[in-house]
Amino acid sequence: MAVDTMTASPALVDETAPVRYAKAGGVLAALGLLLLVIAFAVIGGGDTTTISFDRTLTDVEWPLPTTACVAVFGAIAVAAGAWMLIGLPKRRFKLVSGIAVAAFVLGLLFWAYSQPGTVFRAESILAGALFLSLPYLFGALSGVICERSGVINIGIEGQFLMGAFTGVLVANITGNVYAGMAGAMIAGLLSTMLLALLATKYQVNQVVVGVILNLLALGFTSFMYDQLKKSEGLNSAFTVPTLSWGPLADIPVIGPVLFQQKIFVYIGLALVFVVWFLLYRTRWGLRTRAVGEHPAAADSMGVNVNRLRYWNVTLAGLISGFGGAWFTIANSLAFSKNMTAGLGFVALAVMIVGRWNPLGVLAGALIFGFTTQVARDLDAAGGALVPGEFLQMLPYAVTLVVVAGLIGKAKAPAADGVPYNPGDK
Amino acid sequence: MRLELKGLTKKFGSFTADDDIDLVVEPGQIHAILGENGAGKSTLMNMLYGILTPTSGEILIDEEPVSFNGPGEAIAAGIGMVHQHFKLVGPFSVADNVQLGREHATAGVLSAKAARKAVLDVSEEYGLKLDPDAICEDLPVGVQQRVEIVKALSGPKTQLLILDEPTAVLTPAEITELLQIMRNLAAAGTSILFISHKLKEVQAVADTITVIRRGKVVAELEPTASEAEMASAMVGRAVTLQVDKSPAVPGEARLEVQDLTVVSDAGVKVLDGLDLTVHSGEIVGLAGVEGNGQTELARSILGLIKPDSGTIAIDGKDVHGTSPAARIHDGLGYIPEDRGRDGVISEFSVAENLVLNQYRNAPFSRRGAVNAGAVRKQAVDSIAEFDIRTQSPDESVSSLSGGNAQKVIIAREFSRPRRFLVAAQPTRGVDVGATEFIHSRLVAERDTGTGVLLISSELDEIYALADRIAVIYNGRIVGEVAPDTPREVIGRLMVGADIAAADGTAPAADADERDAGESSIDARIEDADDEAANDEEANGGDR
Amino acid sequence: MSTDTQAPAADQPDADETPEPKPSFMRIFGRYLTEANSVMVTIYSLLLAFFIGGILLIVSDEYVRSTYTYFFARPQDALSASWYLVRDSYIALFEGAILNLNTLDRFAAGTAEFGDLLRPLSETLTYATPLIFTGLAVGLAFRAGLFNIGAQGQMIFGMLGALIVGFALDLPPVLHLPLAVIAGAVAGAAFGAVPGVLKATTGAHEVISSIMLNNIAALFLVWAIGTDFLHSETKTDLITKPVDESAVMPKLLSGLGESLRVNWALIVGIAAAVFTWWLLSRSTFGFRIRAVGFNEHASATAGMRIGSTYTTTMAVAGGLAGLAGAALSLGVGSSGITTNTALEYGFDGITVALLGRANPGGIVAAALLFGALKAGALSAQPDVPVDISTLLQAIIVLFIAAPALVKAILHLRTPRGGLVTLEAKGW
Amino acid sequence: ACGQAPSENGGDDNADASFLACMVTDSGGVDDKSFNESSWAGMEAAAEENDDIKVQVKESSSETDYDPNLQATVDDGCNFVVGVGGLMTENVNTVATANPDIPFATVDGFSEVPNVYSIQFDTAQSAFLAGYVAASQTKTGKVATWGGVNIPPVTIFMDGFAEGIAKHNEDKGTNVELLGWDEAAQDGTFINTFEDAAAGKSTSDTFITQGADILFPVAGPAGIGALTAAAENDAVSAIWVDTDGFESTEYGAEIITSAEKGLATAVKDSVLAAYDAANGGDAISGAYVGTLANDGVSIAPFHDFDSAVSDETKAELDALTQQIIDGTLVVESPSSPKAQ
Ligand SMILES: Nc1ncnc2c1ncn2[C@@H]1O[C@H](COP(=O)(O)OP(=O)(O)OP(=O)(O)O)[C@@H](O)[C@H]1O
Ligand SMILES: Nc1ncnc2c1ncn2[C@@H]1O[C@H](COP(=O)(O)OP(=O)(O)OP(=O)(O)O)[C@@H](O)[C@H]1O
Ligand SMILES: [Mg+2]
Ligand SMILES: [Mg+2]
Repeated sequence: MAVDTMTASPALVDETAPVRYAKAGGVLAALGLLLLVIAFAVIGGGDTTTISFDRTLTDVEWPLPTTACVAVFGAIAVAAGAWMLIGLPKRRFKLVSGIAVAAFVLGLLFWAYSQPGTVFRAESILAGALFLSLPYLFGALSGVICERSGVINIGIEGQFLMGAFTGVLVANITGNVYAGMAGAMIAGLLSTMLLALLATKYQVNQVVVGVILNLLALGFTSFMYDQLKKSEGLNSAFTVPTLSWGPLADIPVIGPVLFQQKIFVYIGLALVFVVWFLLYRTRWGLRTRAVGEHPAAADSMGVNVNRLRYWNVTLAGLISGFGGAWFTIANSLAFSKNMTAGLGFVALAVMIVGRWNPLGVLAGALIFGFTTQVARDLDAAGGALVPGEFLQMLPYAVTLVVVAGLIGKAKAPAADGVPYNPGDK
Repeated sequence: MRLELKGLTKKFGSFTADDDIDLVVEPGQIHAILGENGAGKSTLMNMLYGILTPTSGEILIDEEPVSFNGPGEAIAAGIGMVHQHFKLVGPFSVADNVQLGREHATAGVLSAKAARKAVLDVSEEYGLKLDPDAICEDLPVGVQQRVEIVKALSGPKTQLLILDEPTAVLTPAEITELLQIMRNLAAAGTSILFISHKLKEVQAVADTITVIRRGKVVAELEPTASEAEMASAMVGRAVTLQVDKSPAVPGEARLEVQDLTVVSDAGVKVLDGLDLTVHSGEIVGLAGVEGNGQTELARSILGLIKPDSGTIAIDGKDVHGTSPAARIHDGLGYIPEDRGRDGVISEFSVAENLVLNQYRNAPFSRRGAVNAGAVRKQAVDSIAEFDIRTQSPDESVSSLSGGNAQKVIIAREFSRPRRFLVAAQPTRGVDVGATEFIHSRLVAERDTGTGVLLISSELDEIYALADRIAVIYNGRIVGEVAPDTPREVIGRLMVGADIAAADGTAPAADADERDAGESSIDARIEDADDEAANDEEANGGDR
Repeated sequence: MSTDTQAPAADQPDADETPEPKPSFMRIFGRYLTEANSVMVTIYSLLLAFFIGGILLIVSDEYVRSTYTYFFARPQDALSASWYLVRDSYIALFEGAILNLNTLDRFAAGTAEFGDLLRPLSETLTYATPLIFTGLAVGLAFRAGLFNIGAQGQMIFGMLGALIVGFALDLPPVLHLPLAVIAGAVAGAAFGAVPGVLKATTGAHEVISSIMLNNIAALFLVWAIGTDFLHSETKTDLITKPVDESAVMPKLLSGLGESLRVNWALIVGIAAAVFTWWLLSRSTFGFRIRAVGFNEHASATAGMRIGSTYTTTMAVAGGLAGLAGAALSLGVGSSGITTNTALEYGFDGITVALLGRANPGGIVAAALLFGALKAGALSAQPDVPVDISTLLQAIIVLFIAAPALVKAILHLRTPRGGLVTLEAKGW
Repeated sequence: ACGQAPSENGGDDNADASFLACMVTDSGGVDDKSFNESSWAGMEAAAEENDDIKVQVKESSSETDYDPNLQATVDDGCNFVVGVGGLMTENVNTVATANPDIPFATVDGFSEVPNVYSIQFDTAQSAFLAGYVAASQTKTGKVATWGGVNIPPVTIFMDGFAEGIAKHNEDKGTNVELLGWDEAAQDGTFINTFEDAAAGKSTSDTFITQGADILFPVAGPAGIGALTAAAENDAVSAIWVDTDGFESTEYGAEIITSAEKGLATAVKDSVLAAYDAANGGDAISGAYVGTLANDGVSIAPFHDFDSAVSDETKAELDALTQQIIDGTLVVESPSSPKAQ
């Protein structure tokens, strides 16, 4: 080994040496086998799965033999599982498990879309999935900033509600939908500011504050909703236009998915990269992560822990508040009581699935958006293999499988949720 | 920098941690602070470094009174501190840890290159070798300590360096290295405040010594003072530093480890075919640089880790597949190395901690309920027997000093029948008085016929207690030697030399051994210098 | 030098105690009132919450608001209107939750029966009952360091379990009711154990898994109610069959009036609280729960099995939440359950557990308070907006959770032991 | 609060009124854009018409709130109590039996208790006409319906809608396909909530991508999601339920027509009748079933779509209405009121 002496123990971990992943490998191999069984025992030989690019190449449809396709996906998953059981290089693990999960999901999709009357409208489904992933994305990104700074933000649901409500209200008052979006952000900011204040200055348990803020936001918006109804035109729906990027929008698949969406989509995607860059490439990010991992270390280097936490949490509210505007403005809806329907909590799950990393959060949010969209599509297509309620469980079930089977113990920032009390100052 | 403290006092509520402390550190002076656990040393340093605000009193730097509102200001004033408890962000790289708080950034965007270079510059300058890209939590504690020192020396010119127990986790070679660095720094004009419980180090390096007891300065000593003098000044009574022990009378095997292999989650063999036997009535000292598999061995014996291959027999019985609870029940005693994490539940009371691994046994439990009376009685007895300084059995362990918390663990393990004991770092961070007590208990334990595996990174402790010394390196026992084997031989084994090569140096080592016997710290440091050279190889070696 | 065995802290002179040699009782009492101890913080939190609630009431009332438009011309109008509004609103809440003064008059006049007087209390207890169980379910898990956000789903399964035994078996009451209750607990426990098992075996975080399981349970309930097995034979709405008479929770005060709905589920709830208290503070299992909750590493080192502790604790918590479900489907929902029967009792359990500081006694008290707010709000509508009750709950817990805030607002003194804050672990 | 508007509107306006009419909502609250809201509108209309009537409402969050709410109306001295929702019928019966002097009404439920007046609607009839319109207006040959929850008050609309489409296909030889509801299987697409308009929107979008150009949401407020989806797609329009969506929503421009259920009128009439009874008139009793014949159900005017709907279609609708009224055409749904 290298003589560069003190590098010491990291050299212990050989990234290329094969490592056995018994649990994940077993799960994936089993899932693959399940697909194979389905392919040959359940699916009829003559079944086809039809795929269409419904927005660009509207005339073309591809009927594919279901059995063969599902079998191939099954085989891929089995192979990946087997590789993990034998042992594969550590740095390949993520890639291989990603491929295997994707193969499994595709296999199920091919099966589901082999029912008569169903067509996998790839472009609409993917575009819809991206749009549906947004609330999770905004909520989870806000959570990432808070929790990277060591403050648990369980109040995302409440910030959503405040944002959704205020967004519509401000848009109505000003008559400008963009002012509404700004209003939603400010509302999110104000509600996280309360969290920040209680969590830093008053050292209140953060989980407790989050639960309370949710309750407070629910009570407040419901109450105000009733107040608003007394006056006309304070809770009317506002819409943002869908941006179409000219000829780019006609590119198959990519066009409808990426170049024909509402501004929320672009802001969401941009935020993922902005937050990632800020966290990992800037002074602010370094200090933020330090404060979330080991506040005493940051403090001992002259970083004002509670002040940084305070401002980070407060600013994260801009994002979750904006996520609230998705419910109303992006969906062209007026506010209604409890309209966020628990998605703020799911966003928390997405944050954990994404391992407190903006890129992971994007992946997690997309999984949710995609499964939700597919479930709705299949339910709407009728003749589903399973009752609609079970289809609607799909996103939650998928998350359970992903979290339990593959991700396992996600490691939160070490000081997440621990109030920092610097001596007695 | 000349530092002067005038009447510095710190109260926590009604408790006075530091009481009217006067102290002067001259430029270029190495000023050692001695004191029992909880004497108020760290509190004093934290006030100097701006982490705590003094209740009253003055801090003068170069005759100017200062008051720091946070460590940032202390750093700016030229004070650097290595904390007793590491202040490293685990998942960060070395470079990021060093630049935290004074980042190399343009317009807020970090420059990884500049940060890396800054670390390399400092390591070059002081001979503290570090890989700036290594992730801190993956580094052995010794290297982490080095990162702390580099941190303290980076940034604005450090004129006063505070070292709060920097040597507690270092190997002898690393200690020698550190002491040399301190001397160099002092020679270059840096003032140093140095806290340690290891009196030899203090003798070796300090220019002057201040002893604190219960928050008050009780003595100013010269470095020529004997260890016994220092120790009695610290605890306020005479202390015997020598452990009295008769020759061991080993009996049947109590621990037999054969071909034990443990593969870590990351896929690395942390234990690699380890063989070890401990008999009743003997203390086997397991020497080795930390991170060579000691932790995994201890945890495997307890049953917290399932070995990938090999067998462990305790008291002649293969324990494969039995739970830790069953092993504990069958007479396995276990003193974990990380007291706060594995040893005690700090929110629990002293009494509860004393029955933590026996609460289900009679008389502490009756038909599914905890028998509070029995628990309390046990606590009262243990507190008296083990001299645990607590206000009541119901006080939570979090309010005990480290040494007393350790006594709770000792008391718990020693107050029930046991056949075999694993004692990992039993006196880490514990003051001399408590160390003396724990050592004598360990020997007494051996004398009742228990087999003891003593895992310690302090060779002094191993020499003081062990009847036989096994050296672990890279997850393997690389040599088993008699307790009179010279330090140098063990030192070489610890860094991976094979036993023959280590023995080859025996004649030279004999001489050293005589020196060591006379407690000549300088001689020790000389021979440790040799080890340092080997140690570097060890760290770089492919384990 | 002599050996001194006393703890260092013991011989420190106590700075605070020296000046007042013999404080009078009034002095001590006055001091107590102005101190941020946990009793006073609770009282002040309630007062502050009602104060803020009062402001909201004023703001929400069109007429009172209008009096403020000419506040500077005739302030007495605005002030008296505000006072009457707030007073009447809180009296209405009180009447709905504790004692209806009208009924009292009627009782005095002989036109109402004693049972009528008890009705508000009976409603309070009725609404408090499920909250006792779900509060315990969350609180118990808190003590093991687990955040059981899944009480809602566990309760739904408990509801279904009790319901199925309640209508599908034909048994004498002495057997039927207990069996149905047990079925509810078992169903809740089985569902609650899932996040525990997942955490123990794969490390999956219980917060994620229980959020997912809540959603799954809610959807499962919709589906289940629609199945032929469960769906009501007489009604077309989405409602299940009723449970048999032999499995219905008998009313506690049926002798005093039919409309007194409070039933034996309350007794079961109090028994569950006592059991939980015993479990946590007296049993060896509770010792293990608390040990693991504080420090799982040290617990593992002491031979406790962490995974099994998580699983068992979650199962017991799920069982408690399942009892909440049984209380509903065998009690107020015995004529058939719908997708709404479970309301948000599971989520409210989180707030109750926090307010009760994860202590069984505190949880019962908190459940009673929330039950009173619910019953009061229900009965006080339409004069008092229903959402006021949610807001009041949130504000009360907010202040109780943040004693430092109450202390700062009211300039209270720090008590000797320091401020008592709520405990709950994060991730 | 608006839900509690009576204290301001009904209550304050007619503060000295002698007759107090009370309503207890089903879960969902008084602003559910569905039967609670319509019933309340009827209550308010009655107060509007007669100064001697004041009205108030109590909201239920679940069926466990029915009893205390009904009891509270009795305690408050209400002179007439309307319980909304078939689920409440039994509870209304119990309270009514205990208070034989007070008249009660149950909306969407049938009761045999003498002092309980039943108000029911055969909305399959109006939905039938709506389905016929939809089939005549679709360009893509696909129309879609989806529901809040699979319960009779919802599926009765879907059944009628499906039959209307089938009638059009049969009479006019078209081949219009209905997505989202299988009448024979009594199963279809439900979002399992009446509140989540965002879910309604995305379900609607899904149907649109599947080719539907007319949406028929039967989901209370969540149905707004279909209207916004229609608003965002030029070629897509919608048909509303319960009330005339042109009046009650902001999306009049998207709404071809509405399958109306004359709840408000029926409730208003019942309140007025109860008032008369209290002042010496005949006691109200028995059961009311709203049909096309008694104008209890109807389809709303076409408003903006008036020119889009051909005169031929309008004539056919009139004829169909007549056939239904005189019984030559029977629109049947398993969920139709089974009263009498
Ligand atoms: N923040 C605090 N609040 C209350 N008491 C404290 C606090 N910090 C330290 N103490 C107490 O002050 C005393 C001095 O602690 P300090 O850490 O300074 O001891 P020390 O001399 O450094 O001991 P050791 O050798 O174990 O490191 C101890 O009794 C400790 O319990
Ligand atoms: N106090 C004890 N004395 C002897 N053996 C014990 C003791 N405690 C545990 N064991 C042993 O440890 C193993 C684990 O048993 P234990 O009774 O602790 O299970 P547990 O953790 O209580 O399980 P569960 O939580 O499922 O009830 C058993 O083999 C048992 O014999
Ligand atoms: Mg210290
Ligand atoms: Mg349109």
